[in-house]
Amino acid sequence: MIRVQREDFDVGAEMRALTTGNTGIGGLASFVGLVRDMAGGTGDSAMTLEHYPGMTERLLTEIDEEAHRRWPLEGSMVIHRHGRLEPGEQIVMVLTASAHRQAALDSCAFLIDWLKTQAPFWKLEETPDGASWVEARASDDQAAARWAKPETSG
Amino acid sequence: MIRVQREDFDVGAEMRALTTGNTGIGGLASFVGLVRDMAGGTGDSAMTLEHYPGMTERLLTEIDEEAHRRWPLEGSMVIHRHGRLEPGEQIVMVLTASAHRQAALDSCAFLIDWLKTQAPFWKLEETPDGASWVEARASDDQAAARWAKPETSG
Amino acid sequence: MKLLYFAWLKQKIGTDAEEITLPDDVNDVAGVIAWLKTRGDKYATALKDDAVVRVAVNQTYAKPDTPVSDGDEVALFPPVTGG
Amino acid sequence: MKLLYFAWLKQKIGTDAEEITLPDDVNDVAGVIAWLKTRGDKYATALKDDAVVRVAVNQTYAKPDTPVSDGDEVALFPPVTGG
Repeated sequence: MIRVQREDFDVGAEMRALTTGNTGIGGLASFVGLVRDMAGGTGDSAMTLEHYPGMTERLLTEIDEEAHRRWPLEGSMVIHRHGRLEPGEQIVMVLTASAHRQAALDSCAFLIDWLKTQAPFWKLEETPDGASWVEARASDDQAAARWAKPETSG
Repeated sequence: MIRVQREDFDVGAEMRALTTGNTGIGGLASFVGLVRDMAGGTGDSAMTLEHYPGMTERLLTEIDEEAHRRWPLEGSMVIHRHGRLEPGEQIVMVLTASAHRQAALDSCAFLIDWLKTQAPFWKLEETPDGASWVEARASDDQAAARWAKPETSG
Repeated sequence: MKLLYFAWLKQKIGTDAEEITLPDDVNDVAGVIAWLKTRGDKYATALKDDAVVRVAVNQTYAKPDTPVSDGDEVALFPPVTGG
Repeated sequence: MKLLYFAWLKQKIGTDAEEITLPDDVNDVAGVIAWLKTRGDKYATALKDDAVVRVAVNQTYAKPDTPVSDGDEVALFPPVTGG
């Protein structure tokens, strides 16, 4: 399941919602992305995430389904926020649950690598010199490329 | 930090304790191990984790410190329960926080691989045929061996 | 056709969405971009470096030769920077 | 010397801890195990397959030739099965 929302989320509550009543789950992996203070505590590190409503949900649903095809998952939850976020705020959460830990860990890393590099969001960073759009990074593409299946990459 | 305890734990509260006030954290990875129902819903899958009080804490502290040496972590928390646990209950939790996601993900996987294979616990499983001690598995040793540094393995 | 712009493309063009009527000879993504560049300085400047412009047609990533027609939703945006 | 037993070693030997006085000629881990086997059927049975017996001296993993003396805490247990 996926959600794209302005509001914050409660990781503990999402974990309980995913695992309660399913005793087939042996491992629950998660990743939470937070806004880092890049300005050394001056508070000038807020950012705004813009997205493409509709397309974002479609692509997140597709990658979530892809994770379920690649790994034997008992459940998953992806939440991504948009709008203005300040240092320390939660941006994104991935939860993956499986009978065994390796599937949970690997699918969680797969999803967050995709989300941090391929998800249709654009980041506007506030700095002391004004706001500027973040450029896509080649290293992020490489992290996501690790997961490409040879037969489907292109 | 590490804790070995009989009581359950609250992952969300532990996450907040680790991240609150530290805006140098960009990524928080976690893994929670749960008791899986191996008996198909008959409820006969409780288990008891026995440990060596004192040595367990020492070894968990050592591996936590090793993770901090290998990765640039902003914080970590390992909690491991002992005693009798029923299907669906939480057994173990690893949290790792770093500026960047890869360090958080990798150190979390490192710690949980070690905990699930090398941590000094012995598992007594309850089955319809009575209680039996779980044997160590070779596949677990292999998972932990992936992390061995060539110069320090022995 | 509904056109959507995101991030700095939105800022440079000065709007986030507009309804346009395609000229008869424009029938693919490359054609839409070439035609937009003729619509004024803001478009020309925003789309100057079209190697960094990504396009989605009806919310699916498109290539220069992806066909488009009047009922489509066509979005132009920079490479995504993730979450 | 304080001896501790865990998991099925504890069950087979029938106790989780005991205080013993080492014979003078026992001064390493292998010696302790060999001596324990002479203390009765329960010990002999529990320690029969000593390839699967792990030993810690003062809460640190030990080898057969690790030295031991009377003030030590020596723990015997099966291979750990993790959490």
